[in-house]
Amino acid sequence: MARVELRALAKSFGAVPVLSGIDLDIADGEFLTLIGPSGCGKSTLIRMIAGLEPQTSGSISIGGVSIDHLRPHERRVAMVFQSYALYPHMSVFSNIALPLTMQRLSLWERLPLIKLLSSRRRRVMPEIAREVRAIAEQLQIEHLLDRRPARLSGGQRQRVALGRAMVRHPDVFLMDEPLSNLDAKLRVHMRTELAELHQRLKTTFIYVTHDQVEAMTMSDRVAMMDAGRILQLGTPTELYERPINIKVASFIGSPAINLLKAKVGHDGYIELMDRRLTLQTPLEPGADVTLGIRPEAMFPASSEEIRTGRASLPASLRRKENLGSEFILHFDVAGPASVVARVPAGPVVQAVNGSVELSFDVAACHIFNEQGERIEPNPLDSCELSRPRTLVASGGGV
Amino acid sequence: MARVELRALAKSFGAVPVLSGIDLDIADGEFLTLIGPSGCGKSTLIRMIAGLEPQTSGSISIGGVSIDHLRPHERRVAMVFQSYALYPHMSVFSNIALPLTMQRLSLWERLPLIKLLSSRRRRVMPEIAREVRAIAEQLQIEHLLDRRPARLSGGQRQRVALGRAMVRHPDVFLMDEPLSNLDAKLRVHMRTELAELHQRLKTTFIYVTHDQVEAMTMSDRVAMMDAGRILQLGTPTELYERPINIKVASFIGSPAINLLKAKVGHDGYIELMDRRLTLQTPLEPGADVTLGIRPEAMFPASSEEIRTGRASLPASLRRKENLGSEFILHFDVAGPASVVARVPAGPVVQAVNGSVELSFDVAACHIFNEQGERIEPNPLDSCELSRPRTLVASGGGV
Amino acid sequence: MSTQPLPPSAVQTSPGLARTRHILGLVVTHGLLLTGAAFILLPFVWMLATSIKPPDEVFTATFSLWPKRFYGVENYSYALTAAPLLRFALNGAILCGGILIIQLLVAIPCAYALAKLRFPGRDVLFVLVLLGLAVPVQVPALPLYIGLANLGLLNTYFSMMVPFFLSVFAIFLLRQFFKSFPDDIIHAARLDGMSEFEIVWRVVTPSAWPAIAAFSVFSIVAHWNDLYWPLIVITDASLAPPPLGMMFFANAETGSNYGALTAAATILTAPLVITFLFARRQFIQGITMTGVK
Amino acid sequence: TPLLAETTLDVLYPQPSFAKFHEPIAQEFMKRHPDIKITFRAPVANYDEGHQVMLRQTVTNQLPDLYFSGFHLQTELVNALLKRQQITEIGPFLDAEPAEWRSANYSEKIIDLGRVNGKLYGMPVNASTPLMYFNEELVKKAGGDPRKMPDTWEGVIALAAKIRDVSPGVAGLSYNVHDWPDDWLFRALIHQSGANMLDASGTKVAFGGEPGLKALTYLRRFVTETGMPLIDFDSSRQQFTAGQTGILFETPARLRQITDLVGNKFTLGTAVFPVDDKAKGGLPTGGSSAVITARDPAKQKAAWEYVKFMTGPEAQKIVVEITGYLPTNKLASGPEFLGPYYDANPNFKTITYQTDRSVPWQGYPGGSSVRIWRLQRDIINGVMRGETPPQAGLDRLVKETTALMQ
Amino acid sequence: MGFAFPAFLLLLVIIITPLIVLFYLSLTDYELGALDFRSVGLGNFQKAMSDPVFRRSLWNTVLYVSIVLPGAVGLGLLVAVLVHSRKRTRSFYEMIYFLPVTSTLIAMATVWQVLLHPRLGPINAFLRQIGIGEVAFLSDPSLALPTIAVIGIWQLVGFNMVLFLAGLSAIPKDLYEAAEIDGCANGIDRFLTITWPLLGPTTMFVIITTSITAFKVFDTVAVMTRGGPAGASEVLLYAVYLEGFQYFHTAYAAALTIIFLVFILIFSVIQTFVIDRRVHY
Ligand SMILES: Nc1ncnc2c1ncn2[C@@H]1O[C@H](COP(=O)(O)OP(=O)(O)OP(=O)(O)O)[C@@H](O)[C@H]1O
Ligand SMILES: Nc1ncnc2c1ncn2[C@@H]1O[C@H](COP(=O)(O)OP(=O)(O)OP(=O)(O)O)[C@@H](O)[C@H]1O
Ligand SMILES: [Mg+2]
Ligand SMILES: [Mg+2]
Repeated sequence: MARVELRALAKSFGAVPVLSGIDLDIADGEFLTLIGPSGCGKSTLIRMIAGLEPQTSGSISIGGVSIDHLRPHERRVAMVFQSYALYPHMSVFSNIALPLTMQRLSLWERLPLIKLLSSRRRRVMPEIAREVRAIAEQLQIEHLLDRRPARLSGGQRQRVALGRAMVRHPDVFLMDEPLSNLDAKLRVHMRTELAELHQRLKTTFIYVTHDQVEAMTMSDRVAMMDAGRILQLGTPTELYERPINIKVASFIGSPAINLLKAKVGHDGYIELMDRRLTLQTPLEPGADVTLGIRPEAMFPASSEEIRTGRASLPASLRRKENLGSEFILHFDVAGPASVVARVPAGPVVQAVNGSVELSFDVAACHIFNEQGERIEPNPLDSCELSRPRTLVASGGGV
Repeated sequence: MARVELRALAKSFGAVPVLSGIDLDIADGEFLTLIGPSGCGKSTLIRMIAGLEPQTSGSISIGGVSIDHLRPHERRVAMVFQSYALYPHMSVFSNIALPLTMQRLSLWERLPLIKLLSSRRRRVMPEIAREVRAIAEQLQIEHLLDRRPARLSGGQRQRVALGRAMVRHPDVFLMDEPLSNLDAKLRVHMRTELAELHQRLKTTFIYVTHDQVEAMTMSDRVAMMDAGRILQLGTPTELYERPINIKVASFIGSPAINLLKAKVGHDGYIELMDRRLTLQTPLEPGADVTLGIRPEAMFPASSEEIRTGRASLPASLRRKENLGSEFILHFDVAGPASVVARVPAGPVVQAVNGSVELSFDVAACHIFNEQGERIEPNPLDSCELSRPRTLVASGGGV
Repeated sequence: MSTQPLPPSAVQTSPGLARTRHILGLVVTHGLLLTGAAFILLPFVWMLATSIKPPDEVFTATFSLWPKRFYGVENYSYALTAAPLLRFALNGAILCGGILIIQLLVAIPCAYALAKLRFPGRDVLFVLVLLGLAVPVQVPALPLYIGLANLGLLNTYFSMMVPFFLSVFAIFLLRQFFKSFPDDIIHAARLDGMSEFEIVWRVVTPSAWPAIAAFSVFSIVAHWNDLYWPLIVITDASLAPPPLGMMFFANAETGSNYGALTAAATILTAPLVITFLFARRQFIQGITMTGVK
Repeated sequence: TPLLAETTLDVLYPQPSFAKFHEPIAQEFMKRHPDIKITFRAPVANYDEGHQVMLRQTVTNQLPDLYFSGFHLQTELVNALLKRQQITEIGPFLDAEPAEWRSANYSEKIIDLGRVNGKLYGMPVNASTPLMYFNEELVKKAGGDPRKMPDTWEGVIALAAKIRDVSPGVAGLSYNVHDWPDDWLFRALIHQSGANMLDASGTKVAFGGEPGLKALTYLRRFVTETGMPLIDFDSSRQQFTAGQTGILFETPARLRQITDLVGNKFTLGTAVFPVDDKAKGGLPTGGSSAVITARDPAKQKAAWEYVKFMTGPEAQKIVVEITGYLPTNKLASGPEFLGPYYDANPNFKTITYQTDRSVPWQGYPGGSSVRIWRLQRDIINGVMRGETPPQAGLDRLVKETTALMQ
Repeated sequence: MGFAFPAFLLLLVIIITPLIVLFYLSLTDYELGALDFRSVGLGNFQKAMSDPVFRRSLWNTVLYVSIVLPGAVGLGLLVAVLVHSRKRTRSFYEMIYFLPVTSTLIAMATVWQVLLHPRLGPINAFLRQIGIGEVAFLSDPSLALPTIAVIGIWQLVGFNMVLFLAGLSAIPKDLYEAAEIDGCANGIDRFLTITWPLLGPTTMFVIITTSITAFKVFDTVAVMTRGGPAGASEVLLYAVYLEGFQYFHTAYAAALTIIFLVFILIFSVIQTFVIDRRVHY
């Protein structure tokens, strides 16, 4: 019903291309997140869907019907802006009621003074008020209806903006970084609220953010954009576990994935700092590759014995960050490069110091070729499983 | 030498008290962080130390000498502002050089035009330039010296602000939320840089933030403030592991600590949702207590068998947030209340669904009395250790 | 990285010195401001003093502020009765009000279009607007006069107002203000179904009222005191705005009653002073927000 | 006896303060002529502005029905209006009136003031010649006799010098020619010596010789010998009313105002304007004349009625009492009208003693009178300041005036 | 766009068409009231260039602007800086300094004449007391224009003060604090380091509006000195007024108007350039 289809959508500002060849199908009721670095065109894309910016070419349809020629308010979409874009001079009530009055009253019935003459207005307004109140109740802002936006906190404004979007019962919710103006605590909280709202409404959500945590936690699917194109489209887990290139890999995950230069050895095995890993690729021997290892996949080797399928690196601790529940460990490794490991708090990590062996699961390594594209390792045959052990230098430890 | 002592410091704006009875000793070379919710007086305190705001009563001394009557630039402190407060019309070089020219040149030698006549100026300026360059090199901003602040990125501005503070070789660095204007990625990066700078300079740092991660990761000690008082002063680990009251406990840690209402049973043991825990307190039987359990201390019981010293709660899963490396699980429990658990990613957590038993380590519980103050449990004698087992309902699981 | 000692020349502040410096600063600041204020006020003091003096005390060999014979009642009642001063004030109000309303009605949409809409010829229009900023009324006066005469519109309120209907200053000021108005709100309004017309009047304008207040002060002050143009187009005394009315007193050829003249001036200046008093806060805030900074 | 249907006359006069006599006169007139309604346009600031307004309105056809033109601008106005046939000759109306009435009311000399190119276009409504005002106390202190003020310029200069000497800080006299908006005061100094501005042909400057030099020399001596301050005329008058000037030369139209401003500070006296050539000496006549610009015959007729009333003795009485002007009606000074007033206010009567010296004040040919005076004034100013010697100044005056008359 | 249309129409009717008419007239020998006229090409402009009266008025205007501009801008800035730091007395001073902006010139001209009266005025009384003696401010040819300029400053200071106050309140407070910590201990240092450079755009705006206003000076001259003494205060617009309305040389006045406009437009162009791309730090 409210399936959104973008076909070969492109946009240029003057001669500058900003978006090109965007093809995207968003299922009815799906929560799709657009993520990407600043300036990659996320806002432009979402504004094109809203009709606020005309596309240069391509087409957009909602529910199977092309909406290219429709004006913004005819598109049955609602948008929540980063700045909330509440009308500063209107009460919360009027802010939420506005889309309805626009829809249901004629121009005459909205004009100052003249509006007082309309009897239809007197009939319609209570209806609108009822609907506004219902929405406000859902969002728990009934007590704020008489206030001006200036007198609301960030989270409350956020909710009013949501209310204004919800009151129209749109087919599609568009949200452009709706949480980025909130402080960290509130952001975490509103994240949950939004996700629950989606579950309740079961409407299509298109959500823009550049915060990967938001993208990961709320979305059914995530589209990672860069320089006006979609790099990867998939579930959060897919993006985290199988990033198709270095950009996606390093954008998603915090602390960011560790990227280490490595080489393909003569037998196709990857050599990292002269240590051979149990990873074989179809690449030419001698090719440069980049290994991506997530911080949580690494830990000081002394903390557990080095097991099958693991490898290790000599590293020296530069800094320990205590997050209470866990530690972020910053290491220097040969390269020179720096590597970050994320380790649960505990007596072992407290003791880490100086030079250590950093152990990691070879199977958790992501391999990228020189162009930064993901390379799947060759499946290991059983005999390979035992060989690498000799290659792993046994850990120095604390 | 640059030990900072605050004695009975108080401040009111008009009749409104903003700070009261602040006593604080900051050792030479220490990195002390002031943390607390918005409006608690952190900025006011740091501005009083800088001399930008006169105190109402009490005294401040640096290096054992009272500085109450000194004007800001005589106090040998440097300040980094949240907004950086770079002079927008000056080049980076001039921004950094300004404190030195102010110090070393007389008014005449600084006046436009007239300054050109001074021969001393011609002698002093190259010296200053040398020092500025040295600082810029340390901060890796030599190539930016000719630019205006408007043409710098957030992180570069941040560094220039640091340079301007460093060039004076102050006894004390004061920083008022220096990272809060940066985006999440850069904030993580600059956090490390600041911590390393401190290690290198070994100067006293007084650092204001309301971000608990910053406070935890960088500081030697943290002073948690609320409503114009210091609630707790200690190392990050102390604050995390032994918060002296509910406020501190819930401010520090993310996701926030789970707080559950409980009661002291007739024999002094704490009863949580009618389950008796192996926790005994000196409180009166029947007293209300609050149990604080960190999200990482909880996990769905089915994922491991319930062991000695652990307890569990019946809960039903509301929402799963996938962070890639780990999951945040939101549960509803009787109360009605909601509880958050933080669990490493893995097949087990993927499977969690519906009603589960949430297991947690009883020793990791924080107990707070009705006034919200921390209560230490009575030490358990060995025989107690076995008893509770019968009280723990064995988990339902998936 | 050793810390260097402060240069020996730096004299450190002692507690006493800090106080002295503070007091000295206050004395200098207020000294300067009061001196300037005295210069500014001098004419007004003379005006007020004269307005309560009998004619034979206006010019005396030695200047005195307070009259020997208090003549304020006579002067003010003369000022109010000899010429229809209140009528002039009313004319002034009609004139200023009419001009202001049309100026805003014309300038607001134009400023909005210049600030927020893309249309061909926008830059040309803006350059023309800036050109208009430099043209004093004296310049187009004669052609306008002849044009109005041919239309038979001389000697009406309309003819007094028409050259000022377009305030390029208002367009300039409001354009600066609208530029800083968040695009998002305009987008939200479009999504909510508002027409551009409604966006201008229902969304953008209400938030611009400090700027509008600021402009209103400028406009009212200028047109309340304008003499040049009404003098040309008005031949009916009952339409005369305040300064034209003032001429009934200020005329040089015969009995200038200085007492009544200054009384009238005082009465006619008062509304402006009061206007400014009320709009003062918005005035300065409004200018600040228009980016004239 | 309404022989006309209701007629409305649209009247424009300069000098807003003249409302004080225009309004009551119009009221009185309308009482007597219920069929004619007088409406006033907003008065214009002065004669110059009025002149501009009239010229603008010739272009736009907005002329009033009746206008009061300053004598010095009358010629130019009439010529400009004639070009477009927008003015009505008054002569025929006057000629149609009974001869005895005419001679009883008007002296031909006064009527001549309204002639342009030999035809009567303006009916003189008020007239003035420059008047001497003085401060009796200062005069007495200097040994002068307030009832016998000097009537020659040498005498005046001597007295004024005395006044200055005995009362430090006080100016002896003030003769504001250097600042006057028109050449009235300058003409006065030329005419009083029996000379004229232009020769009989009306095309050549005639003051170039002795009369001009004498005038300029007097002017310079006012400054050097009597301490005349070179300030603007408003300031001069203010200084006089403050008792800081001995003798002031001014228009009689200000007599009422100056009397009020002086109040009881000192005794104000007036005396006739000194004339060196008692036989031929004349004085330029300022003031205004009524000019009929109505196009409709009925209105023209009504306008003439109004002009007649305006120049009649009752109206002139009002004008004189309110201003101090010389009445243009012979009967007005008589015992029925102004007689008692003059007896009670001898200062107001002085002006009548110089009625006979009135000579017309006509502009220069070429339509540049205003500009010529501005130029002359600058030169005279220089002479008075001592920047230019009188002879050199005179030469320039003649040269520049001649040049602009083309 | 429809929105700009009313404004554009008015611009056309009120400014552009009259300007075109004016330009056309400037190429003829039209005199007000004349029935016919003919084209004289650029004759009026040539005449203006060699007309000593016009050249004097041009010079007087430049002199006037060169006094009023630094005076009104400098004092406006000084007052604004001093007033800005006041808390309780701020509105008091703002009110006082703004008074001249609201006053009616017709009345004020008379008042100034009396105040400046060499014999009776309080200012001269004061000068006599301190032994300087009487100064004929408005009647001495060398002083008349400067005196008018001082009155011009008096009228403008309050206006500029308000603009500067607006500029000052836009300067972030923490810059001053940073400067204080960096050693800008006194007012002069703070002014030179922060206030002055950051007020740059405001100052530009004020300078341009002030110079346009100063170029347009007419009322004070017309009411107080009528161009005198001896033409010492005859300024451009007054010369235009004399030519156009006193001498009725309409065409010549039109030519002078065009020259005047060209002069003033140079400033507008600067305005377009500087204000719109204003010194964005
Ligand atoms: N009106 C415009 N005219 C010209 N270029 C524009 C315009 N709007 C956006 N752009 C350019 O288009 C590109 C994409 O902008 P967009 O706002 O969509 O980025 P974004 O992904 O939303 O970034 P952010 O995360 O910073 O909001 C940017 O390079 C921007 O400079
Ligand atoms: N100049 C002032 N006048 C009056 N009250 C003030 C002033 N400055 C601060 N306050 C009040 O003092 C209290 C503490 O302010 P402060 O700025 O120190 O808070 P903070 O802890 O820095 O908060 P934040 O985290 O939001 O920066 C606040 O309640 C604030 O309203
Ligand atoms: Mg965006
Ligand atoms: Mg703060």
